[in-house]
Amino acid sequence: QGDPGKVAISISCGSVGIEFQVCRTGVEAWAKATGHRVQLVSTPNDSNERLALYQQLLAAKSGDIDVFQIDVVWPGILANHLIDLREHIDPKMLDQHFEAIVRNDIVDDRLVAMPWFTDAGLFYYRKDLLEKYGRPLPTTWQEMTETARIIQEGERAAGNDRMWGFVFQGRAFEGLTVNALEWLDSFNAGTIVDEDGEITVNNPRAADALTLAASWVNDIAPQGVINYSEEEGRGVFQSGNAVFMRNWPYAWPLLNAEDSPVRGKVAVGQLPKGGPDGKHTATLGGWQLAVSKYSQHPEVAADLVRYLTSLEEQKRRAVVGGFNPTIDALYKDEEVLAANPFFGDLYEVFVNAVARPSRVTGVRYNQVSAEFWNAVHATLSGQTDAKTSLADLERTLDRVSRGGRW
Amino acid sequence: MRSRKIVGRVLFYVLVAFIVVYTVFPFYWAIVSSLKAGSGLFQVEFWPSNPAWDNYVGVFQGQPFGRNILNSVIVAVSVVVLSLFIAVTASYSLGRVQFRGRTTLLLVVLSVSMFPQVAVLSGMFELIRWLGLYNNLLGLILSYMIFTLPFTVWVLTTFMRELPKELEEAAIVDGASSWVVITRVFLPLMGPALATTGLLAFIAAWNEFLFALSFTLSNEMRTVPVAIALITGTSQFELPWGNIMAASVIVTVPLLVLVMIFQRKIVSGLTAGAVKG
Amino acid sequence: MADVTLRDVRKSFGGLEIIHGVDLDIKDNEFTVFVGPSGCGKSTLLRLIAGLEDITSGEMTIDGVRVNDLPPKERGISMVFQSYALYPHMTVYDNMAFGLKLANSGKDAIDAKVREAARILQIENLLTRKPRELSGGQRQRVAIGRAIVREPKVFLFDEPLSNLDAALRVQMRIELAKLKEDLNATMVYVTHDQVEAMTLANKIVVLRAGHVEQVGSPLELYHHPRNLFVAGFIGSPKMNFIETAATGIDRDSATVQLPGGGTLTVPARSAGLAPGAPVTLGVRPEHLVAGDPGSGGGDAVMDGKVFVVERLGGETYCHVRTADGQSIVLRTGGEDTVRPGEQIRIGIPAGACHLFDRDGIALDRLERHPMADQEMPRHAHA
Amino acid sequence: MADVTLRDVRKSFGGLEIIHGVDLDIKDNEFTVFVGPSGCGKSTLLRLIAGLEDITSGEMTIDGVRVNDLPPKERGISMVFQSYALYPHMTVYDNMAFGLKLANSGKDAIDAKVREAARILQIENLLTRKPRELSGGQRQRVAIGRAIVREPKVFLFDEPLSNLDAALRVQMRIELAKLKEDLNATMVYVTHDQVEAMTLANKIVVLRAGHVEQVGSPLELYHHPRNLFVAGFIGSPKMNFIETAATGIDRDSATVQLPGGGTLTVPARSAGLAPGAPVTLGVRPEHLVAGDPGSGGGDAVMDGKVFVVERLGGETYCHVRTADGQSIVLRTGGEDTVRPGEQIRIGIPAGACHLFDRDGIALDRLERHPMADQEMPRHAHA
Amino acid sequence: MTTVYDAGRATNPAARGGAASSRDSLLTRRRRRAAWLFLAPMILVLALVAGWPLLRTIYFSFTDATLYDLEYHEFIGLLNFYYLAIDPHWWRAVWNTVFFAVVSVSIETVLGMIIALTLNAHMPGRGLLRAAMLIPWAIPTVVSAQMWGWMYHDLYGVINEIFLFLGLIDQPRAWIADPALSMYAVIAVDVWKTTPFMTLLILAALQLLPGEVYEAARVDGINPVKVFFKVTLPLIKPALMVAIIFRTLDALRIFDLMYVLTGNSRATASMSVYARQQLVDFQDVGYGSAASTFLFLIIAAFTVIYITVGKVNFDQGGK
Ligand SMILES: Nc1ncnc2c1ncn2[C@@H]1O[C@H](COP(=O)(O)OP(=O)(O)OP(=O)(O)O)[C@@H](O)[C@H]1O
Ligand SMILES: Nc1ncnc2c1ncn2[C@@H]1O[C@H](COP(=O)(O)OP(=O)(O)OP(=O)(O)O)[C@@H](O)[C@H]1O
Ligand SMILES: [Mg+2]
Ligand SMILES: [Mg+2]
Repeated sequence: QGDPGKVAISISCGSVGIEFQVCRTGVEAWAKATGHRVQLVSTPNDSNERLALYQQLLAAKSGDIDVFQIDVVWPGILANHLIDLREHIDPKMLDQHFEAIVRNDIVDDRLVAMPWFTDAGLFYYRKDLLEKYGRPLPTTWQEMTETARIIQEGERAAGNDRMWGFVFQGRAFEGLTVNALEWLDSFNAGTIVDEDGEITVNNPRAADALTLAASWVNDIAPQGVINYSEEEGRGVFQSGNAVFMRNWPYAWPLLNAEDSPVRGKVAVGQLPKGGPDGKHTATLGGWQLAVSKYSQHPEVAADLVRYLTSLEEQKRRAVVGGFNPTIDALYKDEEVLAANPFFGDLYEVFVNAVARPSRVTGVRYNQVSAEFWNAVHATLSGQTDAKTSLADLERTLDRVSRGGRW
Repeated sequence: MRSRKIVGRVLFYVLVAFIVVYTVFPFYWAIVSSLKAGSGLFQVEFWPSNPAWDNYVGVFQGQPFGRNILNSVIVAVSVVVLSLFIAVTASYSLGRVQFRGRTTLLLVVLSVSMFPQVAVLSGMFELIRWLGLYNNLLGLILSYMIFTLPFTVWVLTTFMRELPKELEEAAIVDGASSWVVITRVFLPLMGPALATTGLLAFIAAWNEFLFALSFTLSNEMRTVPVAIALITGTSQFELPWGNIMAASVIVTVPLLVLVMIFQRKIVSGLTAGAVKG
Repeated sequence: MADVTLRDVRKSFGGLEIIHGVDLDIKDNEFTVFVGPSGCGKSTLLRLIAGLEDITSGEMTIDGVRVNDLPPKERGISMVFQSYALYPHMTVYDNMAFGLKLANSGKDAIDAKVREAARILQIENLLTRKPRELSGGQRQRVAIGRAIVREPKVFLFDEPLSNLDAALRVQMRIELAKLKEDLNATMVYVTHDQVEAMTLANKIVVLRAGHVEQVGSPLELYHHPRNLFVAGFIGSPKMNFIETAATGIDRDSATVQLPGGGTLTVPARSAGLAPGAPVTLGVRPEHLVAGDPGSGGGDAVMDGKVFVVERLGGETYCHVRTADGQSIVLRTGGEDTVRPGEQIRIGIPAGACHLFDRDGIALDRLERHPMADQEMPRHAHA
Repeated sequence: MADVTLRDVRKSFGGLEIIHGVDLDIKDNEFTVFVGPSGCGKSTLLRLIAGLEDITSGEMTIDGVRVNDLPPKERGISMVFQSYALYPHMTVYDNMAFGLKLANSGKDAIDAKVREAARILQIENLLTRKPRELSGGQRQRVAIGRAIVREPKVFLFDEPLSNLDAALRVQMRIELAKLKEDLNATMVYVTHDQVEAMTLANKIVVLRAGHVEQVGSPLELYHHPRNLFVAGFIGSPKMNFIETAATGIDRDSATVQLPGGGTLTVPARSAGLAPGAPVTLGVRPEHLVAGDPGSGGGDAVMDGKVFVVERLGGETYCHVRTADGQSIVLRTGGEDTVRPGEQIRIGIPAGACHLFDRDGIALDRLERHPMADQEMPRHAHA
Repeated sequence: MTTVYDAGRATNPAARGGAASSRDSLLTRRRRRAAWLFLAPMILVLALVAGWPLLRTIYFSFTDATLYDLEYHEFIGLLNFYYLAIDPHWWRAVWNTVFFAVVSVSIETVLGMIIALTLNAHMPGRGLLRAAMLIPWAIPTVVSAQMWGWMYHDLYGVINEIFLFLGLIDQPRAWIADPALSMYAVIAVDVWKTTPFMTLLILAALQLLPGEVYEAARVDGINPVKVFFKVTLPLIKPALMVAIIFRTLDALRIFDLMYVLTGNSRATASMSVYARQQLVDFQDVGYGSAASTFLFLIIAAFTVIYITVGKVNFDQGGK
């Protein structure tokens, strides 16, 4: 059926909620414009599950999905199965995007994905409580620790015995890699594996960072934090039981929802530095669009990718869905800023977000990340001290990488 | 004398009460939680003060949950029918005919029922792909055979063995072939046995997770356990406990109804099967 | 001409021989009963005839046709099982019709046959019931009805009455006997019940441990048991056995010592006996005569002391200890007032005595009992 | 003084009354047997005495003590179950010792008791075996042994012999009788076997549907059954019942019509009978006398046609159809040559006859049978 | 073997498979042919879904195959097994699994026994109680893991609430996050979930016990506790052993409970979780297959021990 030359493209872009809606609208607009048909394949939302699925599919050389929405850490893992988009994308268009992200999407000099939207760790805090206790916004983790403790104790004394200082993602999963990487990098301790594939994680600054983080558990952070993913932490924070939270931008609209107990009491800023010499760091998150090598219609699929990652579409998504654009220009756009006031302030955060070492570790990234989060988790849960974990980790990574050769 | 008896009775019923609370409470809690909306979920309340159905509505809006249930039903029913069909004939041979290799076969069946699923995961994945059944309910139905079939064969074999020998002999004297004996004499008698094994196989298939997770692709093809495990809220990071609890209640209720109906038979079924097996 | 012959039929289960070369001729229209202690192979033999077990070696014919390799349904037999083995999920009608349906008989023919059998067995009003709604006796009848409709050449019964209670058993026994007259078919019947065997059989086959011990009419077995085993097995209460020795040997008689000192000369072909050889004197409780000490009856007397008296009302079993400590049972009338502890004198009629040599083989009695060899009709033809 | 009394004892299961007010006196040292058709409540009654079931209403004493609320172990009873109920995983010794051990008897005392019981039962060589290594009869003995060691005041038996084969049953029956003499205890015994009841009991209790029909000595029941049910239940073959009418009524006799036209005057207290009232004439097969037509015996004769002859060897059951189509059984000797189809004349001794009114209640016979009322000893004391 | 039937009867093993075929009658041969015909679908399906994948897995365990490119792999001998042997995480998983199996099966056995005895007692509402007891069993593992995950929640979890109320703990605990607690938390869920099954098996065994034996014990005046230990326990031991072994085998391959409740956390990861992580998350089919094979071997060894020690008789059932 349909016109000859008009084909059906299937795309996976989220599966539920606003993400799915926004994607569908965009895709349908493209379909209307081009006359092609598009089918949306919904996939698991858990990124681990989604990756496993993609891998199975791609390993099977299945053309079931033409366009994949891939995580920022996956280009290295999936590169072999994706086409080089350079042939389809105007270089000028590419230049609009954050450079860091574009670099992340280039594997072996092939542009395997296009940036679609970005994410970075944000520092949420209770401005009402800071005010109440007359504390400034902490700029270092150490300050944060102190402030958190003061407010926590104060609040508890005042009757809220469930009050905690800080919540983050401490569960043994990818999110912990993200959190811990922020700590390490803010202490200038590198990003586990450097650009050249050297394993850098075992250094004293990293140990300091982890030691500090471990000290939070059961002090300013509930013990359960080491099994929290994003939602559990948000639950605590949103019910008014935490002063600080590390989370993604998605939490913003939720925290300010109608029935949110902390509506209007929350502000958002950059994550603290690792001491006075450290830097503000956020780990880069976000999603890209890529086209499968096994697609029947790579040209058409690439066109869809071009459309969805274009400035117009990203703007629409930012306004409608609060998705962070990957295009610099949009952070100065009136309409975008009206919908998302903190975009302007946090532009720096998004631009300077630090990438996980996924490109250099390639297909082994998953394993590296798992080893890393497990090492961090062991430290957080007090099973081993930071030094030992890091030393162990270095050895393990050495083995995984076959001596750093990845 | 009397008072000691009464004390004994009381202690006994306290024990009974404890057992009931222990077994039922988690499910009760799931129901209660599923009836709490929004932030109410984060308050510990043993009785939902203002029950709301939002979560139940939400389950069906967030994902194709109706479709997931349908998938589960299709898969579980097909698995039950298919494995019972294969198992009835096989168990006749294994239970009532003496032939060389019978013990070996029984041994194989027994050991297959003990395979860890991961041990066959990759091979099964290849097989499914090769048969073109990836992301297809047929693939699930086929792969579920690995655990329902040995189990049904095993239980039905013990049942078959228990059926009176004279009955078959009477039929043979009446001129019945083995096929006729199975279909017209034994099958009507195995109603309870088939119900029990069928139910157990149904539960196993309905609850299966690993294969369902690995061999389906799209949300439309998922079965309920996977759908629940992967349930998400309106954005990527939200974990909607209310929805999960609602979904849990929804998928559990049919099973509970089945179990209630068949509870007596389950015990007697096991009497003939599992314990002896 | 539905006679059944077995020639050196053997049967092993997993290397263990259970039936050790049985030769048997079952004549057309004969009612043959297999008896023997539990586990002697009665059922096995019956099942070999039915074709439910394969014979390990030997030769079997039914109606002149070698059936060794024929499946049951082609042997022209039908079988009634101890447990009846009715199909629980079918009505009485369907139970009876099942075999015919499988044989693709016409619907009308089936109906006619089933109704005829139901009429014979007086179960016409039960045809729509399920087996579980029937009493034991009714089930039994249905099982027989299922056998009848097949119009077999040979009926096989495996302890068909053993699950019924005493009263019903008596009734069904009589009905079976009548059925036999009506159907005019060859019947082979397994039982462990004395009375059934004696009252139903034209021919009794006594089995022991897979061997045929004796074949003959009921009264032949009763009056001329071939060995100790058959003598002890047939008759109730059991025949008394007195261990003793032959003192005087003649060609046609032997004189044996009795406990307490007396002697008895038993008319039997004793040629093979050595003087002084140990023999067993057998005499049935109903043939002994009780009297006061000093009185006497029969051809010799034996004194003893009564130690147990069992009064059944219509008859009395009197257990007596002889001088040498052997125990003997007398059957006397219901009015007998003998008391435990009394000394009594037992009269032994020589003509009712049996003699067995040291191997337990009976010495031929001098005279055949008049009823032993003639066919004794039991039923008035309707 | 271990007598057991029941006063209006009732038992309901879930609202349904199974035992309807039983009054019973079981005397010390008495052997009481419960008989009755299946499901009449024999076992239930026994279990009420054991305390395994609670009585719903009424009063029960053992040895003078009210036991309504006592648990089994405090009633001084022990019980032998039909299935023996041996502990499968314990040796014979442990089976017997188990109850004692838990009662904290001394080790030596236990040992002595167990060995004594084993000696009595002749199972000394089996003490180390497990139940599954025993034959049926041996298991039975162990079960009894387990009951003996408790030295109970009352022994309860529920069909203890029903799982044994015929020969063993006879043997165990005699041993039980002996045991009774040795132990000198009160025994209550349930059976459905005629012979066991007649030969073991001092007192038979006939139950029907939860009611006691008659209590009495075996011969009292045999000679003076109180009603049709007891008359038909006790005695084998069963008593013949002839439906007829009383033509002449006297105070001490009634004249009844016989099939074929004759009359018979039966000595019985007939005062309550109306002339022409329907009565049932009962006469036992062993009391009828067979003769040629024309001859006769007894006080009246009846002609009939033999339709079935069952020859058991030592005796013969002759089934006769009377002129009005009723069926009558005669017991005759083993040598009887009567043939089916023959006409025979049956002599009826008036003194052996029973009369029952339209409600089935027996009219008192004029003379008590001499053996009915005296205690008939059965065993010579050792 | 010329027996047409064997239903229920033990046959002499010496004769099995002998050279009896020529003597077999038509009926026997016909039956045997039918038997194989009836078995064919089962054999086919099992070969397909069990035999083939298992062989593949074993094969892969000697290669360096990866999920993103299954076809190109090299044979690397026992290298995967060597890596497995030196991986402390693997041994941690082995230990987790064994610990989990032993502890949970023990608790389930004791608890199942208690509940089964309760259910076996005569009392009003027994059917209802039995139905209530079956609830956890009917709930899908994934669902129950979610339910318990929610109950375990360190801040909103009802368990903390109840335990605090009862004074069992003085501050909320992170039941599934704390590595010191998480294994016990997992075990508690498993106990809750599978005790009903154990109960069912034991109940079935109890119902097969001869009732008269208990009456004999009552007449003997033996107190119920002694009766349990001296009579009931020895009598149901065979059935209990079978139940325990079945449950142990099941526990050794536990996957979904841990996966849903605690993810890949090393504190609780079982062998199956480990193997799947390698296979799917890390794409290392060779290595993951080696772990799977190893798991399979452990279970197979256990099965063999069970069959030989338990003397499973295929004609009589497990005795
Ligand atoms: N299928 C079989 N396999 C092995 N042995 C068997 C089989 N069938 C019967 N036997 C053995 O053969 C012997 C004879 O058994 P059969 O059933 O013929 O005895 P029976 O005379 O009918 O005994 P009963 O009176 O108890 O029914 C027994 O020892 C029995 O154990
Ligand atoms: N626990 C029970 N609950 C309900 N009804 C019962 C129970 N026990 C016995 N009955 C009923 O009570 C009646 C008498 O049973 P009982 O076992 O005493 O009979 P019985 O005379 O011993 O019969 P049998 O000779 O068959 O052993 C039967 O109808 C039986 O169904
Ligand atoms: Mg038999
Ligand atoms: Mg009874």
